[in-house]
Amino acid sequence: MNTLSINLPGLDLKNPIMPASGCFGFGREYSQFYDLSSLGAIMIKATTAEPRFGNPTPRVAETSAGMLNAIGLQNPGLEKVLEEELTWLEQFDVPIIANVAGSCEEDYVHVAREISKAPNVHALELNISCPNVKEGGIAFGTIPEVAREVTRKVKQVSDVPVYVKLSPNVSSIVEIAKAVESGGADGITMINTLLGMRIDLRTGKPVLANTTGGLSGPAIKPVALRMVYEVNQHISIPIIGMGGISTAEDAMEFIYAGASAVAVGTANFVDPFVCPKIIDELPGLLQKIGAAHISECIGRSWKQNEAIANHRA
Amino acid sequence: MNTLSINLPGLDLKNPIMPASGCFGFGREYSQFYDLSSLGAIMIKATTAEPRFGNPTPRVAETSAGMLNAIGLQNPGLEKVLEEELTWLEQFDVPIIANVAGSCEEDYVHVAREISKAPNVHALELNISCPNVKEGGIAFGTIPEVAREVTRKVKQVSDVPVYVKLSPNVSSIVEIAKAVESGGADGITMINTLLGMRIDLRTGKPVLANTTGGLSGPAIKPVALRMVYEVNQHISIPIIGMGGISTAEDAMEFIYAGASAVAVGTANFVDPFVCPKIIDELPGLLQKIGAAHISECIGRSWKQNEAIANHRA
Amino acid sequence: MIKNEQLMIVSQKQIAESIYELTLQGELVSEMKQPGQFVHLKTGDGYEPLLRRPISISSIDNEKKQFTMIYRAEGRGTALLSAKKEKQKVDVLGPLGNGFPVEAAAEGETALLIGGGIGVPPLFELSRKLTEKGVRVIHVLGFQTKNAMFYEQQFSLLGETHIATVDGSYGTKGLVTDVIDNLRDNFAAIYSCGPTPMLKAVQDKFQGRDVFLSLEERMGCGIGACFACVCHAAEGAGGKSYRKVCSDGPVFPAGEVVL
Amino acid sequence: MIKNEQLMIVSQKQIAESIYELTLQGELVSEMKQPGQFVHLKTGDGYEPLLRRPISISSIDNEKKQFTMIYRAEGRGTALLSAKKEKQKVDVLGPLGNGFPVEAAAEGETALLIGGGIGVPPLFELSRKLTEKGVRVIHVLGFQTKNAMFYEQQFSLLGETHIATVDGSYGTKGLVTDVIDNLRDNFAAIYSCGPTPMLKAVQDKFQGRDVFLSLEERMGCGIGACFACVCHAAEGAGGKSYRKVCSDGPVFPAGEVVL
Ligand SMILES: Cc1cc2nc3c(=O)[nH]c(=O)nc-3n(C[C@H](O)[C@H](O)[C@H](O)COP(=O)(O)OP(=O)(O)OC[C@H]3O[C@@H](n4cnc5c(N)ncnc54)[C@H](O)[C@@H]3O)c2cc1C
Ligand SMILES: Cc1cc2nc3c(=O)[nH]c(=O)nc-3n(C[C@H](O)[C@H](O)[C@H](O)COP(=O)(O)OP(=O)(O)OC[C@H]3O[C@@H](n4cnc5c(N)ncnc54)[C@H](O)[C@@H]3O)c2cc1C
Ligand SMILES: Cc1cc2nc3c(=O)[nH]c(=O)nc-3n(C[C@H](O)[C@H](O)[C@H](O)COP(=O)(O)O)c2cc1C
Ligand SMILES: Cc1cc2nc3c(=O)[nH]c(=O)nc-3n(C[C@H](O)[C@H](O)[C@H](O)COP(=O)(O)O)c2cc1C
Ligand code: FES
Ligand code: FES
Repeated sequence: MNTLSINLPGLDLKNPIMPASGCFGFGREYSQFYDLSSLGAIMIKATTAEPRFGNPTPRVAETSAGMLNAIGLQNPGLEKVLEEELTWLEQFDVPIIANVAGSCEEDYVHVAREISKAPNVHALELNISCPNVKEGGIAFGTIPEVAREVTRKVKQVSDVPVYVKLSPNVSSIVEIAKAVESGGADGITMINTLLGMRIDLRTGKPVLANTTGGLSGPAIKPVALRMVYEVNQHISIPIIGMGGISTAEDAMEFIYAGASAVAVGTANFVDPFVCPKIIDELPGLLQKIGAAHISECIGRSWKQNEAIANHRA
Repeated sequence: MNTLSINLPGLDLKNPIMPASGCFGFGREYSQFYDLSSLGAIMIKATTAEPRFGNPTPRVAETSAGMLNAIGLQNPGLEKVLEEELTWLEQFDVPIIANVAGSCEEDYVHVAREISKAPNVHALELNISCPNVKEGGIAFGTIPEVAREVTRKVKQVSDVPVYVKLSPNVSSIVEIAKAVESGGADGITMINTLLGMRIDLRTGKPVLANTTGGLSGPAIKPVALRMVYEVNQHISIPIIGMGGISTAEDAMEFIYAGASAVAVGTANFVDPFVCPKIIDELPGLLQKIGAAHISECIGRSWKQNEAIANHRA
Repeated sequence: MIKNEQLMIVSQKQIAESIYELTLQGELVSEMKQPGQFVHLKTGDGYEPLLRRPISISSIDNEKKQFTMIYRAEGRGTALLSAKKEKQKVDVLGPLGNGFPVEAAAEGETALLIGGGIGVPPLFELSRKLTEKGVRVIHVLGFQTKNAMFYEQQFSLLGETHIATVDGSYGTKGLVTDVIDNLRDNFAAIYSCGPTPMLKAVQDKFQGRDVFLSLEERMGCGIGACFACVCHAAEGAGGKSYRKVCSDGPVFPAGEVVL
Repeated sequence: MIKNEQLMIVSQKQIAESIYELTLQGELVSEMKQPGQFVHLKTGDGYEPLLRRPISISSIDNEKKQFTMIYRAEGRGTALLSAKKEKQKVDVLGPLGNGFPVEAAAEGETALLIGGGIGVPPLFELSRKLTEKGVRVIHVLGFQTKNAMFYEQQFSLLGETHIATVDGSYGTKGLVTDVIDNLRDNFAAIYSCGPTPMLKAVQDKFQGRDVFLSLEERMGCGIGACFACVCHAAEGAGGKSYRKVCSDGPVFPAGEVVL
């Protein structure tokens, strides 16, 4: 029996581990290291209607247990992603989650409609939370009504289930989650990066050419976990959790918090084998925890609390 | 010449370094290690009208390059703080910034009125951003109008300048900053902790008894810096910056970002001598940077950019 | 006085499964006054792990300016500590807290020392100090299993020593309380350190006697400044009165705090 | 093929002010094909520093399965690397990128190798490979000051070597360009690695010639997946075409990318 399989809208996952968007390109580089078919799924790099060069360099900076990036959604554009990247990915037995970005509603709708037709795209991830593009992006992710509307519009045209990726840079992530759920989202992916910056004392200027960037890596894990924990208690659609995951234990913490599956981002840069390593270690961890199947662990941290609360009451 | 002196509303600082509220008690413990008169100022532990026990333990948990706390504003209450702690602190030649907390507007007003009368309290720090108390606190810090109102009310009764401490757990910290500025705040202190959590896989439950807690330490530095940088460009009152400061270089990054002075929190737990160490190192750093006085460095990162932008235009 | 000093590692030995004995040397040792105090150690160089780790002092050699700790390598901090070698330095903050009152038992009287697992170490220096002044000591030490046991011989040299293991692989099968129930001596003082349920059992069993309990709590500063390690005091209405484990404790007379 | 392996430190030596020479041994060495490639090193155990550090390969010994790097200990990562000792392991990802084309110069022809500061190291293996096949090499190496200079002798053994120091403490006072202006040879190929202003000067000076430039950029993954290290390609309208320094470079023919 596969103790790691998880079924989510549009996604039959062999296991709950997938690389996060933007941290795995379109898979080509990591295919040198291992068979991509071993992954639960792949979240490919954000795709926009037109090719984008992104921001000037330097685009990355290191911070304590984290990194900042301001790539600016560089990608070869919808046409090339469809023709070259997704076609190439068809050789692997792995569902693709296409990360869709744009600077206005029409962009999202257009890319979503087209990319959802690709045979190996099993779900969309609506990126309404990229902190590194000025012309929109982030606004979609911080205003509940705007987030609901773009979700609704994309749902109308998408051939596959739609997950919406939430920004942590908000006063109440639960509100946004509820809004996109009411807009028809099939699932939530969270979190995107926290907005941060660094200053170079030698030059006196921000390290990143873009001034600010998105903070990722172990440093943000406690914030991500808290948000998954909160959101999971207020919505009924599933969550794919991410933010600083580097080990099987980290992944399990997210699942305990309420994620049905998890994505690994920055850790791929540190250890290119991190995803298969986590997949290999999960069965042993399940045994240690005393769970027969990974699905038993979803939301255990608060469901347990709830059980206790009910018991006391 | 003292190259480190800074004048802020109510505060003649020998140097821009002070321990952050809640990370230094009322100074007694650290007075074993060095003369408190060497500090720029002291931000004392949050004071509420009545004594508070705070949250159940465990109240702290470690994270990558950070820590979570859920102390819950434990303090001996206004009366004892006035009689025992502030009186004891009078032996030192150091301005005290009194951190004021409450669960409703009247609480803030009451504590502010009374504590601002203490002779060594030179400024108040309105704590509208504690993430660890359920009955209000945080709400004051996330809704602009509420933040403005409590600021206005406190200003009316306070004998000394009022600084307002901002929460980073908001969609737009600039909006809150503008609101408290328009409410009459004399300065801003930022940031309080990011809301986070950890789960213990052995018990399956959150590590903190309070479930969630405030994330502090080096992990949050990039977020804090970004916020200081943003806020400084939109308000004209001074900022006391904090969040992960552990070295003189960290302090200088905040000053470059736009802080007029900085506070050191979590780092005191790691190295009890961290504040005097930073104070000792600053003059050398100033020299290396080529600045004659610390005040030249305030906001240098964006003022430089602005100068460049103006030059180009 | 509390000091912060880089102390040199004189020796580091594994003495049981995951259990290490670490001896350090430095000036700070001369500040150590009382058995049951602890130190706060920085186990890594950078920000990870960030916080210090509280570890009890298990023996003091004032002449050589050395002291010893016994600890379990469990999480990241203690694992890093266990990887350190002779001649390397360790950043120590201490001595911290208030320890066991040796004066509670007089020459010729008998004291009972009850330790559980990683709560055993501070009892060793206590036992040495008690026997030095002529107190008869009886030790009851509990461990999970034989492989996790340590210092049986060292304690035996100081006085009668009973061992209990949870799995029965050595000594009495069960908990320390199973051993205590069979002791018939008249104890002038009872000292205990270990898991809270054990401390509770000890407190209940020896009601109205001179019992001293050493508590454990997650710590931030270790010196009394952060309010992380607070426990409820038994006295006072409304539950607002408290003690800090780091600076008021870690040792409290039974009945002073709520367990 | 790119591999990820724990390589053993054969030697670590300081060879100039803040400059270290580090030799590692392991299977991964057999994958190194071209001078100018680099490796991506993990310099600490935990999450701090988090990212790998890109360092050029400065010489390869295929027989012994060893390779050498020369680096400046500057920030936290390289400082940690410099503290590592013989017999310890280093986590290496590599070899990465595309290096210098040795085939651009034929036997009997002359090649010019221009290096600045910490851009000098990859030229050493290049020079060895060129001289091996009978190419005459001329080195022009620039350093900040005499104390930061390294490998003058090693380069001299392979061919004519000119040194420039910014402060004039050794060789020609000034930049490498000041030396180059006086060279009258006919170069079949020009190779350069160093700060961008230097590369620009080299590109301008040798317009229309076979020039190969090694670029530096902040990196995330080092393998082409994250788009951190991108630079504009010279061709293509709208500025949307690009090259990745890590996987398309770090060496590019002059004119291929915008400097
Ligand atoms: C006063 C006192 C004396 C102690 N004496 C000893 C001793 O002599 N020998 C020994 O082996 N252990 C002792 N402990 C427990 C020891 O502090 C923990 O085992 C240790 O901190 C765990 O660190 P880690 O890096 O292994 O675990 P991690 O899981 O990495 O620790 C994460 C965080 O939790 C804290 N933590 C985890 N477990 C405990 C615990 N049981 N108590 C307090 N904080 C904890 C850590 O300090 C750290 O801040 C003592 C604790 C206290 C409070
Ligand atoms: C292809 C390539 C080859 C290189 N070869 C060498 C070499 O042979 N010898 C050598 O001494 N240096 C070389 N460098 C530069 C070297 O990577 C940096 O000096 C090093 O990463 C700085 O790390 P740190 O820990 O000292 O600095 P930190 O300031 O701690 O670094 C913080 C972050 O910035 C990055 N960074 C800082 N400076 C640079 C830089 N100049 N280039 C790229 N990233 C940087 C780091 O990798 C890290 O991610 C090379 C760089 C590249 C891109
Ligand atoms: C270099 C880089 C590029 C990223 N690009 C994207 C992107 O294109 N689309 C997106 O939705 N998220 C992007 N992200 C965010 C990640 O998918 C992920 O949400 C975030 O990094 C947190 O996870 P981590 O801490 O595991 O990296 C990017 C992150 C990094 C570090
Ligand atoms: C244990 C602890 C207790 C704190 N208590 C308070 C408090 O009472 N009032 C307050 O305004 N901030 C409190 N803070 C927040 C700090 O003052 C500071 O804003 C925050 O920790 C970020 O700075 P740092 O990263 O340097 O710690 C507390 C922080 C910690 C870690
Ligand atoms: S650990 Fe800070 S008060 Fe005890
Ligand atoms: S460093 Fe990731 S693409 Fe070059």
